[in-house]
Amino acid sequence: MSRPPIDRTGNPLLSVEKLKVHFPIRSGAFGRASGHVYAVDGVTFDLWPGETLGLVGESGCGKSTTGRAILRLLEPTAGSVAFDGQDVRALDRAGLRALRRRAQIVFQDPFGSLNPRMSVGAMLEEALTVHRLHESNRRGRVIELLERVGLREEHLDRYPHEFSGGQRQRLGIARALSVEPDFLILDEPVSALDVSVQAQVVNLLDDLQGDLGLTYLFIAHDLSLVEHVSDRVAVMYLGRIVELADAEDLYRGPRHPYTKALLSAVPRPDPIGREQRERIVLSGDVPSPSDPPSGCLFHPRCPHPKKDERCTSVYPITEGSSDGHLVACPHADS
Amino acid sequence: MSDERRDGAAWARVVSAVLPGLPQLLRGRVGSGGILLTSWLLLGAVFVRGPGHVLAALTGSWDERVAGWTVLAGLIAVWTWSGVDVKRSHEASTRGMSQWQLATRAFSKNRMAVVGLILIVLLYLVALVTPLIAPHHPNEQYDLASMRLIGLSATHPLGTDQLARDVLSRILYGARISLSIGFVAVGISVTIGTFVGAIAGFFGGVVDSVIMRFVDMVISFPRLVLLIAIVAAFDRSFFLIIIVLGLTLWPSTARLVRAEVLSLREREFIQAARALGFSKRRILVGHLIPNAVPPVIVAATLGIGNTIVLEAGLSFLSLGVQAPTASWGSMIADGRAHMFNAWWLSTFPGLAIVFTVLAFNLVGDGLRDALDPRLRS
Amino acid sequence: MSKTLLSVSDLRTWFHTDQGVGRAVDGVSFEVRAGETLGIVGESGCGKTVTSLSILRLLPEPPARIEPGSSIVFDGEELLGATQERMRALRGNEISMIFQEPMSSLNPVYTVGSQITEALRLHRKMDRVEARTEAIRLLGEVGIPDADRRVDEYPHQLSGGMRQRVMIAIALSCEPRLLIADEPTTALDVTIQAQILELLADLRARHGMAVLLITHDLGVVAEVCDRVVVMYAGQVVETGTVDEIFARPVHPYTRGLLASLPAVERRGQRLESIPGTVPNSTDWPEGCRFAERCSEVEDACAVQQPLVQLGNTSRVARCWRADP
Amino acid sequence: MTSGTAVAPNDEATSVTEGRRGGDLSRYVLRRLVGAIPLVIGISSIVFFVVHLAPGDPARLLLPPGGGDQDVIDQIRRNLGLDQPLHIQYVKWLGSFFTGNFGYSFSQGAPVRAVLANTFPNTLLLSGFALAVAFGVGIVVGTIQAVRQYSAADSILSVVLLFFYSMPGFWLALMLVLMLSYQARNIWEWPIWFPASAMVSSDFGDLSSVGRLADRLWHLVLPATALSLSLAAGIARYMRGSMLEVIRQDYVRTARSKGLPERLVIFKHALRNALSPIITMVGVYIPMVFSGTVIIESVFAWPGMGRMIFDAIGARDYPLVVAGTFFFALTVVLANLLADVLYAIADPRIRYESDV
Amino acid sequence: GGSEAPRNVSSDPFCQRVIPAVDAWLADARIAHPTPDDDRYGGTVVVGTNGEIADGMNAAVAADYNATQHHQFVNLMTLIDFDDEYEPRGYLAESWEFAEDMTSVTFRIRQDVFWHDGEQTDAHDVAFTYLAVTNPETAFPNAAFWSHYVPGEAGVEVLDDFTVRIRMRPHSMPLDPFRTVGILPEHLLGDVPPSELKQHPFGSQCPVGNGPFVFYTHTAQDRWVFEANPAFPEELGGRPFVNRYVYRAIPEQTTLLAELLTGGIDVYVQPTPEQAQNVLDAEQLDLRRFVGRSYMYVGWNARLPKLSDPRVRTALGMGVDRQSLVDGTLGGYGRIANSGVPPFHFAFDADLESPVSYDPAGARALLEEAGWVDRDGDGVRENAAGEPLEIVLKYNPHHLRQAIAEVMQAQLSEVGVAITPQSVEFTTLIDQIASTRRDFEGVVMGWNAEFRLDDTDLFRSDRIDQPYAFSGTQNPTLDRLIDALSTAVDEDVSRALWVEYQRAIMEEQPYTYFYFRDRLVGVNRRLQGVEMDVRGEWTTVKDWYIDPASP
Ligand SMILES: Nc1ncnc2c1ncn2[C@@H]1O[C@H](COP(=O)(O)OP(=O)(O)OP(=O)(O)O)[C@@H](O)[C@H]1O
Ligand SMILES: Nc1ncnc2c1ncn2[C@@H]1O[C@H](COP(=O)(O)OP(=O)(O)OP(=O)(O)O)[C@@H](O)[C@H]1O
Ligand SMILES: [Mg+2]
Ligand SMILES: [Mg+2]
Repeated sequence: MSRPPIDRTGNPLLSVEKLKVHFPIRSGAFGRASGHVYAVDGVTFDLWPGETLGLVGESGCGKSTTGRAILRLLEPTAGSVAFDGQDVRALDRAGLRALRRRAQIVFQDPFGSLNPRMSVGAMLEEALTVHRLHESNRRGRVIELLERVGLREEHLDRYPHEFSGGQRQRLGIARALSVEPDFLILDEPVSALDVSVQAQVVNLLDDLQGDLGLTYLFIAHDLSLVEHVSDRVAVMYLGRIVELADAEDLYRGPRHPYTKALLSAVPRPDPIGREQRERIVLSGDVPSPSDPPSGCLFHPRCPHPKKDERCTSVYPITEGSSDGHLVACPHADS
Repeated sequence: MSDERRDGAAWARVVSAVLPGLPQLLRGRVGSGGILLTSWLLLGAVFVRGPGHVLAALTGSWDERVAGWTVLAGLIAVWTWSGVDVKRSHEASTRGMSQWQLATRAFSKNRMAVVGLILIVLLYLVALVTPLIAPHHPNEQYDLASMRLIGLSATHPLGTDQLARDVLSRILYGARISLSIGFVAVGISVTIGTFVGAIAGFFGGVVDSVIMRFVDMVISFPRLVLLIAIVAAFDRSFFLIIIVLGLTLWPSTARLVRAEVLSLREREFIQAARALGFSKRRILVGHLIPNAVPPVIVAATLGIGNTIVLEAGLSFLSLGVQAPTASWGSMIADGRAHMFNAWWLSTFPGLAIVFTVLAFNLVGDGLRDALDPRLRS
Repeated sequence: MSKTLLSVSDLRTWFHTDQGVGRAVDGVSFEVRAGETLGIVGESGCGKTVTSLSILRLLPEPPARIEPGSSIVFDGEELLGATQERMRALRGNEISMIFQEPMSSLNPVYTVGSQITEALRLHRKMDRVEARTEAIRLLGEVGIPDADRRVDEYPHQLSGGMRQRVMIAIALSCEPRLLIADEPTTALDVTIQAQILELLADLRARHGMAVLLITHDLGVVAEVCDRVVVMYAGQVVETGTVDEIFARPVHPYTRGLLASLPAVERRGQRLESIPGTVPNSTDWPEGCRFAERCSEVEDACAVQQPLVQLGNTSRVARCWRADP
Repeated sequence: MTSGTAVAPNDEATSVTEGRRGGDLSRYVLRRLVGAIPLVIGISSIVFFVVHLAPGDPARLLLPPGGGDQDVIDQIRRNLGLDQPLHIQYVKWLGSFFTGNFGYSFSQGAPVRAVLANTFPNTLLLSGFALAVAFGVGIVVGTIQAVRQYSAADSILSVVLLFFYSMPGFWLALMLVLMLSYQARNIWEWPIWFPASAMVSSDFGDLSSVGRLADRLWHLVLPATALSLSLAAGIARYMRGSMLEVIRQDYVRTARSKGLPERLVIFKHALRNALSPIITMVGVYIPMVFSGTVIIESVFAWPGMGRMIFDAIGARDYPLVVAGTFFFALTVVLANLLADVLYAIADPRIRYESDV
Repeated sequence: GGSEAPRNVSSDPFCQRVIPAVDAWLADARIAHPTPDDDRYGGTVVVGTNGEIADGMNAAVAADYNATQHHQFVNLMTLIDFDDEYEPRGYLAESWEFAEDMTSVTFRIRQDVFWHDGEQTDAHDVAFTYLAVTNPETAFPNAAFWSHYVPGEAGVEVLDDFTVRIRMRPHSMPLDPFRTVGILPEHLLGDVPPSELKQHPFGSQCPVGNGPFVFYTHTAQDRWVFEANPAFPEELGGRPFVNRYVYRAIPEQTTLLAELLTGGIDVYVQPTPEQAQNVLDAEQLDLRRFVGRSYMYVGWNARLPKLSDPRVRTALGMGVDRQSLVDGTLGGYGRIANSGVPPFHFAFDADLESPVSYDPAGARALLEEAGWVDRDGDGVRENAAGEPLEIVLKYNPHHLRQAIAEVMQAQLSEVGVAITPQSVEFTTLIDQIASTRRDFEGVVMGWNAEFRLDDTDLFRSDRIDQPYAFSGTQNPTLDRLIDALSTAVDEDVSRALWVEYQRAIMEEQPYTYFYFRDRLVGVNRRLQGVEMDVRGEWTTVKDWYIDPASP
């Protein structure tokens, strides 16, 4: 099965522009904000129907925050999010409810994302009740959902702790699917799973996309997995997207020095070539998002030979080439 | 199901019909078996002691009616429950085990806690059927001049008090008062505490600040002042004591629940519920509170014990229940004047409190272990 | 071939709990040779950590119990019979260990310096000043800038990568002959993982110690190990050199694992996956423990099979279908 | 009335973040103190109105029962300033409060300030001592229980402590008097027995300074024991839980993996971590101890404030009640603050960023 | 001296001035009056009771029993006191003389009495004290003491430094107030406005008396400590035997008993009847027993229709076996009361037949007669309108009062009256009964009878709106007798009137009188010279001495 080409001529399903989410750090006698965590600081991308956009980056760079801000599980600080042409930030309560029928999220932690005191059946049925779906045959629909994600009717009366990690992740997906959304944010849906089980879930997601025509925002830090599932990939660093391109382009020819380092750091399950491979080992740690460096956020760790003082003062403009390959680095080689 | 097992089931059902709880006990389910069997034997004993008595009680005074019907209802309930339980445990269940069931199982493995639970069940049973088993009326005064402060004897197994009343009967009736005070007061405070704590934790921000400041104030507030003022301002009654005590435990419950809700609020299943467009009320009531309940149950169990002790403290300060009603606390407080020469007056109610509170604490500790998945494995 | 430093044979570590006996490690045998890096891979719960803790006898007993018949020989000395005294003398000195979670493995209330000097003062009998100097040196060696300032900081003031470096410094402080690293990079980002792996390789080269590297990341194994032990359900299913295992995996489980990794060549294709999940350690299936997930089962699999040496090589596998 | 459930360690006021400490501490303390002012004044004001709303006339109590004209009562009210409307009395009270002169206690016949100066230190001594004992015993017992989880020692200690925990405080106190004072001296003729009441012996003035100290301690034994036993049970239970959690932590395993002897592992690495949540319990226990003092001070005739407030409420001695509660509340607030500061000292991860 | 808790001296300026003066004088006095060579002198005696000396040593604003005892016998001096026949004799006053028409009394003051700061006590102090206690602004608590005396300047005249005359209307026992009210030092309190006397530090922080004991220290809620006054007049017995006298307040009676048994205190005032047995059982202890002054009763609110009929009130009394209470709860240490006339009183008549002896049948009959019949068979009587005879009986928490309430409930249910005991905090209770709302039906109370009995405040009709006339009965016979009694000077006349009065009271039954309780005192046998009677426990405190033979 190979991926069908995505039609990017129409309107994007999701359009995120200059999205910012800043968390105040409170202190002082009256809880004044004494600083901010610049968790997401100007993220822009579009997502077309049927497409999978991979979002990768190191821990704490703002991937989850981006995802949650899109669904307004967090209030964005600035920027705009348009879902199917509608401004998400302007939605009232009813509008939000409608949005949440169309856009759903699957979480990383297979243990924390299910209510331990609710049976699987009750959990899935609740969403249907709230949204008044399938009122005549809820149970049937619930069983259908279970089967859809590869579980069986007999699992209906069980509780989350009786399932393995992979099964729980399936349940999370079933719950997201229960409201029949068009768009799923997958926030590291398989990171917590073992490789053998990871593959099962990835395949399930793949099937669902094929069958239901879903659009995915796939958040992960496992680069090879993202490469496998995504049409396009965005690389985040410290709250910003530093590179966004077609998956193949990006993996074959990464242009941003950070992307390059990131890709080279991934251990390959291939002992034969290990001597030959050239690895860029970055020095230092990711800076704190509450105290980001000036200029290009990556400059303190950047190994690029052409790094100059401009990098330390001005944040580079994100430039795109004709093939839609966006890079935020003046020295990026095209 | 194999033949052998079916035979086993039939046999067990027969045994269960005669002595409910025994099959469970034989299978090693000490918890439910023990409770069923002891309640059966106890209620049976009351019935056998005087079937006429029980039947008369069914139409007697309010107190007696409660007792009589309790005996009957208890016998029927124990009998059916055991039967159903035996039957069910032989049917392979396709249903999953909920957290509650898991906890029950973990709990029933804890010997001390089960002993505590049996004790509590016994106590409540005794409290309910007291009119049928107490040898004397609790306020009946025998000859003041000759029957005061008589030591242990056949007619007064635990002696008589300063007004020539039967101590055993007063302890039995006192159980009703002390246990209900504990139970109801804790019920009130836990309800308030859970509600307040959940609201503070869930809504956060200003609501939280205001509520928690208030809770801080209540906690640092010298409770006694309030207590005395209330007791002084109103006519003393059983309900006043309950309300006064009910108002004491809630701040700590509120803190507990708030902390729990705060941590739950960040859990992904709550995020998922929000993402599914559930209303705040639904999330709070349907998802947050049920998950915050286990620590509350533990606190409540321990709280009942504490409240019984607290009531004793109030009695010491002459703020307890209205005489001649006996509560354990007031019995010790009244009996302390006779500590040197009528030791039984304060000792027996004292022991009753100690063992009751001990039982509640054992159960509370057991529940804590059973309800906390981290401690369960 | 260098000499055997550690030899584990037929290790069985069982957990005796209310829920039954969890046979977490159930007949594990392997050896670590001086100076080499041996990797242990396997899925979560297959007994990797229990194996490593068994070696240092750090498991809580009860519920854990190392069953009779097991043997762990370190440098000619049987550890399972050794006194606690002797074990303490070995721990942190001859054999040291790094754990998976850099966040929780350091005591939050003591400075990193004091946590490093502890072992130095205990095993190397240094005085306070010497130990501190040595601690600063060690921090420098593991690549922590400003070591003389960092030595007085608390763990929470360091990033995850730095904390793992501190753990490594502690482990290295007494120049152990064997370093057990239990998933040292799992909690870290790839770029930091690369730094740590590089550091470990570097230190190994300089100090000549043997490393027992536990991981579930086949990529990591391929990058840094000399030989690999593949574990499944408390047992070793396959052992061999890295090159052999990756090139010609014998056991169906190993093959499945490798196949389920996404790879550039297979982009756009479905991933191979191993159906089902790992059974519970309290009730391993009889016979081959992988049988119910194996695509190549046959009747013989109903019987527990032994570890078989493959040909004349050092490879062993636990599968009837593996050609000896 | 000294009992309570374990409460989660302070969930407020402290949060774990990276970064600055030290300099923040004094600012934090100041901020907390400033924040506590309205709290404490609020409590006192509520008490002021609550006790005034309770029925009863203090002036009438100053008359012998059976005698007295309404005129005399009215005159006493005038003399004591009780004839003024409540809001005027409140304003006056606030005024006297801010000048540090808490008014005149008519039941004690002395300025409130003098009465408090005499009794509050006694209560602090008793409760401080009891708290120290309770924490000492609780921590040691809890640690032993945790280290020997499920052993016979664990269960026996649990049951023994629970036994005391379950006893009504005054009953325990009276039992102590009966056993360790009367029985021990008169019946069993033990060489050691303890006085049933008071803070010092009658011949206190004749004693050497060492003798005086010993005499004070000798008198402290029974009340402090009565007050601390039930607390100790609660603390031990909490400590056991905390310790059990800590000894499962990775860093304890790390300490073992360095080859440290078990003693060091427990007492150096585990104990300090297990202690920090216990420290915050100080704040929870102080109000409990204060409630307990009402009873204990009565039984042991300890001239303290708990008993005095109780009597003062009975006498409707408004100034004394209000000032007494003010000091209790203030102590609670200060103790909470102290607990938080200690917590921060014990745990370097804490930084102050509360929004008190 | 020097054997007590460290002295805490109030920081009040008055005390700061006065205490050094006292110390200096005491030091001098000790030299001037060396302790006689007798081994009875010395030692410390500790008295324990369960109450504070709440009102302190300022006699002008104090009224409670413990306080007046200390004014009379410890720290202050009264003009006269009673001998053991209860006859007046001189104390601070050497002698006295009534005017022929009984409109004045002239006291001659001793010239050898000194205030403990060195000033001599003289007639001006007496005049000052009289002015202070009769001034309404002082709010002297026992204002009724002075109802027959001429208040203010007109009522007192200093004839010379040691002679003073006080004017009055003729009445019975005209010396009685001078036995109770201690004389105060004018040189210390003369400038204090009467309305501020209550708040003056003199009272409980640094009293300066002239009695046998000198104030040393007072710790609130703990103890009062006094030292022997070496300069106390020889004629009055001279210096007390003990060096120190300590008064300790121990609220819990079990603790008090334990202290007495373990030697922590020497005297335990008012052990419970049960504890008396323990005292008797302990060989080192001695139980003193004497007639008490207080009586316990149940007061009925006769303003309420259901209690307005004396027959009902009488029946309520007849339904209760009071003797069983005396035998039971008092352990026999007491006797039934039929009126407020106490057994020690000259007018007490033990043979007086009371209508309320225990007679349930009689009670039933009386209730039927008054129209209360159990009409619906529920065991409780109703009147014609169907209102049941249910009475709430209030009491403040005290074991003996609670016992009365509980016993009444149990025994009256036998005669068809439903009593509901209701415990009310003391201050609230006083408020409920004494305020004009009269919010009660029945109340268990106790009064303290003085030597000079006067029930005016309780029963006289014109006092009906005064606080303590709470029973609300209005009986012209009683009014007449009360008036006659208060002015009857002759004892025989008086006695006859008293008998009549007691009859009238028994008929009216505003109260159901229960019993006079004996005073009990546990005394350590090492303490000698202890004489106690109805005058009080402290009557002979200056003659107490510690048995030299005791260990
Ligand atoms: N509620 C919050 N309040 C304050 N800071 C927050 C909050 N949520 C996230 N952050 C901070 O925002 C930054 C981005 O967090 P985010 O969870 O989006 O990262 P991520 O890329 O998803 O990381 P991971 O891979 O670990 O999931 C982090 O530094 C985090 O600490
Ligand atoms: N203290 C314990 N009590 C009971 N069972 C335990 C205990 N510790 C581990 N086990 C069981 O032993 C088995 C092996 O655990 P182990 O930690 O060795 O797995 P692992 O291979 O290290 O997995 P991971 O990759 O998740 O670290 C698991 O099934 C686990 O449930
Ligand atoms: Mg994330
Ligand atoms: Mg592991």
